[in-house]
Order: sequence, then structure tokens, then C-alpha cells
Amino acid sequence: MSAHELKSGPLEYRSSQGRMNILGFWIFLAAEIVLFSTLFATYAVLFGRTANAPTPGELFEPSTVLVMTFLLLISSFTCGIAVHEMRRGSVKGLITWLIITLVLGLGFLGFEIYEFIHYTHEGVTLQSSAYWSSFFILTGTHGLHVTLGIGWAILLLIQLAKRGLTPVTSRKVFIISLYWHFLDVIWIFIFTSVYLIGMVV
Amino acid sequence: MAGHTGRFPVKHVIGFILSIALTLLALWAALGSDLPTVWIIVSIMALAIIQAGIQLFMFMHMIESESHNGHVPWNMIFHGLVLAAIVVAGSLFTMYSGHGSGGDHDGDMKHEQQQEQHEGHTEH
Amino acid sequence: MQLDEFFVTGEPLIYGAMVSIALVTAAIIFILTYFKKWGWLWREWLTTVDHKKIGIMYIISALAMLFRGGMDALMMRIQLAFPGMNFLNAQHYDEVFTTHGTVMIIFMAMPFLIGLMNIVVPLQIGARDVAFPYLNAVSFWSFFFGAMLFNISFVIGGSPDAGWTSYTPLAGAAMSPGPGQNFYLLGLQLSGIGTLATGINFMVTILKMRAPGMKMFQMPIFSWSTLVTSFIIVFAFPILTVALALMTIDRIFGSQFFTLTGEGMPMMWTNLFWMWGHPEVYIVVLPAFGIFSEIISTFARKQLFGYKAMVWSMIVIAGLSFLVWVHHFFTMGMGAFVNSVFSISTMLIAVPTGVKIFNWLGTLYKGRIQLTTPMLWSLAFIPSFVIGGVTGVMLGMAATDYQYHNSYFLVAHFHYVLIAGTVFACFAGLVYWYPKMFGHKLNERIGKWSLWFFVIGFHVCFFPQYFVGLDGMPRRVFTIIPEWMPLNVISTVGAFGMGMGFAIFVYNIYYSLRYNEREKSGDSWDGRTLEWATPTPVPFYNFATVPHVEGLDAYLIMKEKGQTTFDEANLKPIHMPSNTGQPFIMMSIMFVASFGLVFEWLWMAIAGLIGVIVMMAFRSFDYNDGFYVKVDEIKRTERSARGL
Amino acid sequence: MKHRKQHLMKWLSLLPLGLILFLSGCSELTVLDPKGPVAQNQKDLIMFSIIFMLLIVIVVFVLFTYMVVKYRDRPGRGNKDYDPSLHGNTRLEILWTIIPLIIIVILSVPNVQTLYELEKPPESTSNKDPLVIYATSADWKWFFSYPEQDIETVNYLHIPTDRAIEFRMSSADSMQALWIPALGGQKYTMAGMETKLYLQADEPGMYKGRNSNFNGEGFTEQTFEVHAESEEAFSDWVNESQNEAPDLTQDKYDELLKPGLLNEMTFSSTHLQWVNHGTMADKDYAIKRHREAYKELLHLENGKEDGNNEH
Ligand code: HEA
Ligand code: HEA
Ligand code: CUA
Ligand SMILES: [Cu+2]
Repeated sequence: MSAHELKSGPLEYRSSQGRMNILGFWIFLAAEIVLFSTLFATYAVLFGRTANAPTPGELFEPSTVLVMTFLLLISSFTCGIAVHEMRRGSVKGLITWLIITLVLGLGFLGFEIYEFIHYTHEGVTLQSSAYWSSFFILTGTHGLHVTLGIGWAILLLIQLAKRGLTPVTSRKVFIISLYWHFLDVIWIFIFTSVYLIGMVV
Repeated sequence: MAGHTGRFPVKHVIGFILSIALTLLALWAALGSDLPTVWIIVSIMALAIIQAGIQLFMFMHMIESESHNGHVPWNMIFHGLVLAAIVVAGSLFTMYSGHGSGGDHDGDMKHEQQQEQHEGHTEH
Repeated sequence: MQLDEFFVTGEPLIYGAMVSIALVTAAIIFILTYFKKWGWLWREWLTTVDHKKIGIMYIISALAMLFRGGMDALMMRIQLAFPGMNFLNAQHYDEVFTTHGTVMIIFMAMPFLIGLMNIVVPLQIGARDVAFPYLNAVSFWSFFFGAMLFNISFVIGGSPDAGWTSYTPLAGAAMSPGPGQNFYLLGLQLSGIGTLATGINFMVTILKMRAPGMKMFQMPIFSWSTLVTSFIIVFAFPILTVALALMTIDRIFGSQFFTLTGEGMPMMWTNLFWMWGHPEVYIVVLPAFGIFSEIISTFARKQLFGYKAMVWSMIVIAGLSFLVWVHHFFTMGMGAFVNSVFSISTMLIAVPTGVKIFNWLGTLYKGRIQLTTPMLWSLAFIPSFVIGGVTGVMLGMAATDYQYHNSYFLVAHFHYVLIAGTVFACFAGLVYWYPKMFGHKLNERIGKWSLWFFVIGFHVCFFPQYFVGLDGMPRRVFTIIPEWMPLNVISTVGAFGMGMGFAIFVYNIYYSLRYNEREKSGDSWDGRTLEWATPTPVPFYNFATVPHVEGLDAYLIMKEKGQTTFDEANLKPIHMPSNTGQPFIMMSIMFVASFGLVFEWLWMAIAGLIGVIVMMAFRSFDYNDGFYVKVDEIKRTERSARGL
Repeated sequence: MKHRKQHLMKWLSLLPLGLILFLSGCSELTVLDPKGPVAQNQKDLIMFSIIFMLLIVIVVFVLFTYMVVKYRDRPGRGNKDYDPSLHGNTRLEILWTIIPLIIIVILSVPNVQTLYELEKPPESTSNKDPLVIYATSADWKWFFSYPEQDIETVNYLHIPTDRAIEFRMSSADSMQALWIPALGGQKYTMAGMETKLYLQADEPGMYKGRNSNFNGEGFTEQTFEVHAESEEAFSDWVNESQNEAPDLTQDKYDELLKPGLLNEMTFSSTHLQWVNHGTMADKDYAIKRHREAYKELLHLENGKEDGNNEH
């Protein structure tokens, strides 16, 4: 169906299917913004409704959150480097940086799981109150996205190892890099409006 | 774009340093400074928005002529953010106007007061 | 769980339904086996990624849903005309209006329009398929299985009964225990995913796959309406996704978003529901506007009047549609300021809508109006919709909405816009593009009978409801006081008129299949846009050679110049996607997962979800890149289709 | 064809005509036959808006009829008056943008004004303090508490005429709405918050009130009667109730809260002593006590439990 194949430029943009997939993914990300903003809106509206459970200020630990934030920020950076390597045509560089990204992502997830378990021990769960429901679902949805991203990237790594850089694999890598950066953007807002504000107010 | 083919990913490194700096700044504003709460919230939200912009423009290649997608990605993300603002602000606006949430036994309370009550919210 | 809890029991109506469902299923299985059609069904339909076939499947499903929703409507009307007969008791009445509303909006109106978009849009913009054919099949099957899931609640587990709006805390676990409400949540969720994917798909298709030369402002207006609608879908559906998920988690996993306990906030559901719900009503009316525009321009034999204004008014409507949601709960007590703001934003929508109405009238001006069936549906739309629209503006005046809200005045309003807008458009569009889809027209004479029954029945049914509403009759009551009886009886008569209209319409499909002559040319109505440039039936690759577009009404220009889409000298092999059973399989696994979640059998839900993830991983490794249609084959197909 | 066309015209011209006919007989429709200043206010606004809507409808219908009749492709019309090149007119576009916009502005002004007025007790009786009644909805009945009079009623209401009533509304469970169409528009009742509604009756009489927001099986029957009577008759009723009605105990109240239908009842004390459903603290009062009652699906005989609330 594609008439306009390009001869130059980044691989992922050469086929018209590649360009369309990337555009479609941008549109999907716009939808994801609305999805997360609905969760943020719910969180904001339910803020303070902790019922008899502890308040966020009592539970949040700045150090854990900071470590998580840095893990994700660095992983976003290494993911950017991975795409940079891809555009230089280096499969090895790409795979290496992508793996580093995933390890950082796993680290983030580990801390998040630790955090949730910790809260459960402190006596707050999804069921505790409206506030805590919205907290767990907002951060949990982000965490779920990270998990899916990791699984997806692993599939991609296998394909990269098998096929090397083609218009199709590079398009896939580019798309997952968008996804990964996007999750970082969401986290910035979680960090700010959930953790920082939760500790301030 | 220069950054793509060169050896050193200048743009990414600058973006990275900026985002670390902004994060630390936000952390300081929230926990270290003694600004009034409202100002803390405003300023750290502003910092978050700047940082999101860095990700979008410096990491995510949102505007790249090679993509042949024109301004569409930018346009969609922009509208996504507008919608996000509508959803968040609109929800707070409607859910906390008029009847408020922390209605007290005194039914005569004005709605501004109720709103404050809600924000404090410890008495329940 | 006992078997007698699993199946709904104790009602002759439901036993009847079970028996008829079993019989219909058995009959279908028998016919397919007897005529050895299983392979055909699989190859031609279940695995197809062809936008035209997917569109046809959408429309057939939507017609079935119209039948189901219509049966619900007739049951309600019978109950209200003869409340003493105890045809339905309170509980059943509640289930019936809930399923009626949900089925009509989510499983009838949207899929019908999406079906038409699927068939028409790629043809109109000169594309060979949508941008993501595989995803398109996924969308269809997710809608289909979502609809199935919702509909089986009738016989298994019990129907939802909290209204299509499902306000909490009523719809929460405490007050609506049991699987009914879960069916609502998961049925909508499943089909909602598909709708979102459709939105993305059509945006990319329209933005990236237009025929060479076709500028945005040369696009046929129906394609424009699809683009704008897709935009609304992309931004509105995630809100629904989240709202549904939150309520599901509340009900199944005990969170406290919309509960009365744990300081939950039930009215947040109302807020989120309408943040999606209001844009939703424009999702179902903008494509309708597009269809009417095409038809009115075709049969007035004139270019659409004020094309640019028509496009911009749609864009403005889309923008405003996200700023008015509060008008559905003016009575929640948010105070005068909030209500004033949303009151004004609501009424503002009248302005761009008015622009559209007057431009349609302008298109008729100095035209040569041919009163074909699709044109009559479109003409019937204009005055009927204006009545619905201006009463909408009355509802938009918050100070008086306190009196209209939750009354039959409101019921009359939304049926006036939904039926005169969406349903008329579905009929008009189906009749109009029918020859493109099936190779023959629908019979005009029978078509007009069906139209008059439906249109007159419609007014007889819903016009009195404005007055009974002003007399204080609330919606969602299953029995009424004597003062309201006369108007309700009239209303019921009208509903049966619509039923007759629909029945005649269905008969017409059968009759035309048997007796109507086959189309010889692809240009059945002397059309103006590119879908008419293809032969009928349309070859699976749509265009042998893609035309170069030079202006609005591209095919009209081509006809003047004597061009066709079969330029024998310039044929090239055409790349097409391969059929695949993956979307069907993936979504049937999703169905199983959702079914498990409905009954809160987590093992089943988890197993199903793992199945879906495995399918997605499988797809990730699937490098099948489609195939090329050879020039010879194109030549052969085109020559036979064009009778050369 | 011609015949059918005329049919269409006849039908279409019938619509606005029918509307006018209906409206001239409108005094029979409850909402358009107000019995108090609030409903009067709303009725006036409704009539005001209907005039504009009718105007719009008539303009569109006339234009529509003109176009369809004049430019129909009749046999023998040929190409007379046919102009396929006509495709727009900027002046007209501006015209039909501006005029609706002006209409919207004209409608908005009284609308906003009325919205603010509705938040306050009616002007006409501002010399008297409003009578405060706590209206509490519960599946599927109404409790009306008169704190000053120390009376509580179930499913009926007595109010004095010519005095504003200030309803302080909340719900024990599902979201409901208090609507007395003859006296004015509705507002929702919700657990854990308080909404306020001002109504007033000018004419003595018996009016229908109900819950208008769907809340399950007993919804249809969740109605009540409003007895609007002179100040003297009202105090008589108050005295009588205080002397004759039993006290409302918490046990009794909890029993009544259970989902179901109730007859009219009167008590000489109010539930406000121990619970105000309009506060966050008491938001889950009913649900905590009656979780089980909700869970066992209620099966009312056709919506009616033994006895009904007519008397
Ligand atoms: C196709 C679907 C559709 C469409 C197009 C509309 C269109 C409009 N709707 Fe409607 N609406 C619904 C479907 C739709 N609605 C549904 C389903 C509900 C109820 C859901 C539920 O509760 O179950 C509802 C409920 C609803 C309410 C809530 C009422 C309540 O619950 O109390 C309101 C209130 O403002 C409203 C307003 C409007 C307005 C102002 C328009 C406008 O867009 C109309 C604009 C059109 C015109 C005005 C006519 C043409 C214009 C002119 C000729 C120009 C001149 C006109 C003027 C200057 C006035 N609608
Ligand atoms: C697109 C949306 C749509 C459509 C097309 C319809 C179509 C119809 N609706 Fe519906 N309606 C809604 C959307 C829609 N409705 C919504 C959202 C609600 C609110 C639900 C809620 O409160 O939660 C509602 C509520 C609603 C009510 C109010 C219920 C209540 O509040 O108590 C009523 C009552 O009259 C009604 C009637 C009808 C009728 C008579 C039709 C007719 O047009 C139907 C016509 C179609 C048929 C009749 C087809 C069936 C044909 C046959 C079965 C053939 C055989 C029959 C014969 C030969 C007679 N609808
Ligand atoms: Cu509380 Cu709405
Ligand atoms: Cu709306």
C-alpha cells in the first residue's frame, strides 16, 4: 500500500508504514495523556480523603522516591542514547543501552514494589480509603505501564538480535523509546503532584 | 538534525543534566524552602511542566522533518495537555463548588469556607 | 455458585429468550454445516482485514443491536401504555431501559457509523485500505465480543439495572451486588478499547493516506466528519476507560473511589461519566452530519454550500463538546456560578450547529432536488433535528433545567437528536451506499414506505413526551398516574409505527436481494466523490490506479475530464495485507477473560489476560508483510467488474 | 410523488401549529401551572425561551418548505433556477452566525439572573425567615425533619403558604432528587453533603412531590404529598403532631432506613439528634447498618410492598 519509500533519513521513517505507525503512536500517547490526566483528576479530587488511614505525609519517604525518580530519569536518558546509537547504525550500541535502560526500569519497579509492601505493612491498602485507592491506582497504573514496557522491550531485543536493524525493527525501537520517555513524563507529574505535594500539604 | 549522526549526543546530555537539576530544585522548593504552600505547589508544577517539555522536545524527537508527519504529533500532544488541564481543573472546579465536600452540621456555611475545610480536612 | 444463580430464572420472557437464542444458534450452526460454509465464514469474514468487509460486519451487528434495543423500547412502551397489565415489573423495567440505552448508544449508533466510515472513508480519500488493517480487525472484534458479553447478561447472570448512566453509589457493590453491573462495565470496556483504536486508525488514515493532490480542504465532508469524530474519540474514550476501570476495581477489589464508605466520592463518577458522555453524543452525531451533507449535496445536484464553514463548524462543535459536560448535572448543587458558566458554553453549541442547518438549506437553494429515499431521510432530518436541538438549548438553560431534568422532556430531547440525527443518518447512509456494498440498490418504493412509517411514528412517539414531561412525568418510572395516560398511549402507538418502519426496512433488504436489478456501473447515483469512481462490487484493492485529485468533489471533476481509476497503461503491482485469524482469536480470549471478571472468577480472568499477552507477543514476532497483487490479476478483475 | 410531497408539507406545518395549540392549553401542565414564586420564575423563563425557540423553528421550517417545494426536480422544470456553481456566501455565513449568537446572549442574561435568584429565598417573602426543613432521602422514602418544631414526617410534608421553605437536603444512601414540580425545580440529595433548595407555595393545596433521580426498584413509588396551608392551619398541624405523634427513637429510625417502601408517618422528635446524613462523618451511617439489606436483592411485588403510600 505504500508508494512513498524514502532512500535517506532515519531508517524508521523510510517506509510509509513506518511513518504511519509512528504517527499513530503519537496519537496513542495523546490518548494516554488523557487517560493519566483522568487518574490525576481523580487523585486531586480525592486528595485528603484518607478516612481513618494514615495521611500521605506520614508515610512518604523522600529518599525512596528520589531514588525511584533518578532511576527513571537516568533510564530515560539511556533510552535516548540507545536511539542515538540506532541512528548511527550501531546495533551493538543500541542493544547495550537498551539493556541498561531495562535494568534501570527494573530497579524502579523493584523500589515501587518495595514501597507498596511497606505501605501495606503500615496499614494502608487499596481498600483503606478513597485517597489511598486513588494513590495506588495512579502509581500502579504507571507501574503497570513500566512493566509492560519492559516485557515489550525484551521481545524487541530478541528481534534485534535476530534481524539487526531494518526499517521494521528500528521503527519498533523508536516507538518503544517514545513510550519510555512518555512514562518518564508521567512520572515527573506523579513525583511532583503526588509525592512532593503529598509531603508538603 | 545535528545530534543524530554525530558521535556525541549533546542534546541528550544537556536535557539529562537539566532534568536532574530541575528535579533537585523541585525537591528543594518542596522540602527545603519555606515558601507558602500555595507558592510551592505553583512553582513545582511549573518545574514539572518545564521538565516534561524537555523530555518531549529533547528526547522524543517530537518535531523532526524526516518523519514527514508535520506538526501532527505536536498538535496531538498539545491538545492532550489541554484536555488534561480541562479534566483536572474542571473536576476540581465542579466537585468543590457549591455544596463542597466537608459540609458540617452548620448548614449555613459559605462555600468558600467549605472548600477550605475540605483542604484542611482533619476534623473528620 | 449454583447453576440456577448462573442462569437467570423465573421469568417466562427470559425462558422464551433463552429458547429463541438456543434455537437461532442451532439454526445458524445447522445452516453453516449443511451448506458447508464454515470454511467460507472463516476465510472470507472472520479472518478478513478488508475495511469494506469489516464495515459490513459492523453494520450487520449494529442492525441486530437496533433490533434488540428496539425490542427493549417496545417492551417499555407496552408497559407504559398499559401499566395495569404488569407486563414488566419494576426490576425488569429497570433492566430494560438500562440495556436499551446502553445497547442503542454503544452497540448500535457508534458501530453503525463506524461501519459506514469503514466502508466509505478509504474509498472517498482514494486509499486502498485503512492505515492499520490488522488493528481495524482487532477493533471490530473487540466491539463484537463486547456487545456479546453485554447481551448475554440477559440470560446469564442478570442484566444491569442502574441506567445507562450507572450512577454511583447505586451502581456500586453495596447497592447493586451480582454480576449485572459487571456486565455493563466489562462489555463497555471491551468495546471501548476497540473504539479508541478505531479513532487512532482513522486519524492516521485520513492524515496520511489521501490520494495524491487531495488537500485537507478538498476532502469529502464525510471524511472530514470522520476525522473530527476520531479526534473526539481519541480524547474522550480514555476518560471512559478510566471511569469504568475505577468502578470495576471498586466493585471487585474493594477500593473506595465511588463508595459511601472510606470517604469515597460517588459524584465523581457522574463527573467522569459525562466528561466522556457528552463528547460521546457528538461522536454519534458528527458522522451523521457528514452523511447528510454528502447526500444532500448529491441529490440537490449541487456542491455543498459553505463547505469551509461546514468543516469549521464541526471543529468548533468538537472543541465545545469538551466544555459542557456539567449540563447533565446542573441539579447537583454546584451553585449559580458553575451552572452559569456551563449553561452558556452549552448554548453556544447552537451557533455552529445552526451554521450547519442553514448551510444545508443553502445547498438546497437553487438545486434540483431528487427525492430519493436517502434524500428523504436527510430532508426529514432537518426539521426534526431542529426541534431536538432547540429543546436541547432549553435544557441548557440551567435555571429551567431544574424543571426539565430527569423528566420526559429530556427523554424527548435526546430521542429527537439521536433518532432524527443518528438513526436517520444510519438509514440514509445505508441506503445511499448500499449499492457500493452489495451491488444492488434497495427498492425505492418499499424504502419510502419504511421511511414514512418510521418518520411519522417517530414524531408521534416522541413529540407528546415533551408535554408529558412538562406535566411532571419523570423518566425511568415503570408505572404512571392516570393524568399521563393519554399521551403515553399515543407515544406507544408511534413506537409501533417505528417498529413497522424498521420491519419494512428489513423486508426491503430481503426483497431487493431477490428482485432488484444488479448495478452495472459503480456510479449508482451520479455521485461526486471518489467512492463512486470504483466499480461495483469494489475490488478488494479498491483502486487499480489511484487518481490525482484536483479539487473538491473529485469524481465529478474526473467525470468531466473523462478519467477513471483504471488506467491500464499505468498499472503497478499493489501491495495488500494478508488475512489473519489473530484478531478474532485474541478478542475471543479477551471475551473469556472479561467473562471471568464479570463473575469475579479471577483465575479465569488472569488466564485469559495471559492468553492475550501471549497473542500480542506472537504478533510482535509476526513479520508477515502482506502480498502483491499482480498487474495481470488487476487487469482481469477490473475488466470483468467494468464490463469491458 | 406529488401526493406524498403534500403529505410531507401538511405534516410539517402541523408541528409548530401543534406546539402553539398545546401551549395555549398549557395551563394544565404542572410545570406551566406554577403554585409558587420559584416555579413562577422558572415558568416565565421557560415561556421566554420558548418564544425564541418557536421563532427559530418557524424560520427554519419556512425556509425548508420553500426550498423543498421550489427546487424539487419536478418533471418539466428543466434547468430553470438551477445553479450548480453556487457554493457559498460569506455575508450569509456571518449573518447566521451572529443572529443565533445574539439570541444566545438574550437568553443567557435572564438565565444567569434566575440562577442566582434561585440560590436565595424568594424576594416576595423576604420579610419572614424561611422555614427550615431537613429533607433526607433514603431508599425509597423521604424523611422531613422540622428542627424548630421538633417534628419529623415520613413521606408527606406540611408547609405554610407565603413563606419560603429552606430545604436542607441530604441522602442516607443513593443519590436522589427532591422535585415538587408545582412549586419549582429539583435538586439532588447526596450522602455526606448538604444541598439547599428554596421553594414556596402561594396557593394552598395539595401538590405532588417525588424523588426524580432513579435509584432502583422502589423508585417509581418514592413519592410524597405536599400539603400547603395557611400559617394557622400549619401551626394547628404542628401542635397536633407534637401532642399526638410518638417519639422517633434511633432503633426505630434505623429500622425505617432499611431499603423498602413506607407509609406516611409522623414523629414528635427528629433524627437530627443523632445523625445528620449531610455530613462527612455520617455519610456511611445507613450503608454500614444495612449492607446486608442491600445485598439480598429486594423483591417487591411490582414495586409495592404490603401497603402503599397512598392514604
Ligand atoms: C445525538 C445526540 C445529541 C445531540 C446532538 C445533542 C445536542 C444538544 N443537547 Fe443533548 N442530550 C443527548 C444527546 C444529544 N444532545 C442525550 C443522550 C442526553 C441525555 C442523556 C441522559 O441523561 O440519559 C442529552 C441531554 C442533554 C442535556 C441534559 C439535560 C438534563 O439532564 O437535565 C442538555 C442540557 O443542556 C442537553 C443540551 C443539548 C444542546 C444544547 C444540544 C445542541 O448541540 C443542539 C444544537 C442544535 C440546535 C440548537 C438546532 C439548530 C440550530 C439553529 C437552527 C440555530 C439557531 C438556534 C438557536 C439560537 C437556539 N442535552
Ligand atoms: C441511539 C439511541 C436510541 C434510540 C435509537 C432509541 C430508540 C427508541 N427509544 Fe430510547 N433511549 C435511549 C437511546 C435511544 N433510544 C437512551 C440513551 C435512553 C436512556 C436510558 C436510561 O434511562 O438509562 C432511552 C430511553 C428511552 C425511554 C425512556 C425510558 C424511561 O426513562 O423510563 C423510552 C420510552 O419511551 C424510549 C423509547 C424508545 C423508542 C420507542 C425507540 C424507537 O426508536 C425504537 C424503534 C426501533 C424498533 C422498534 C426496532 C424494533 C423492530 C422490531 C422489533 C420489528 C418488529 C416490530 C414490529 C412489527 C412492531 N427510550
Ligand atoms: Cu455531592 Cu454532588
Ligand atoms: Cu450533553
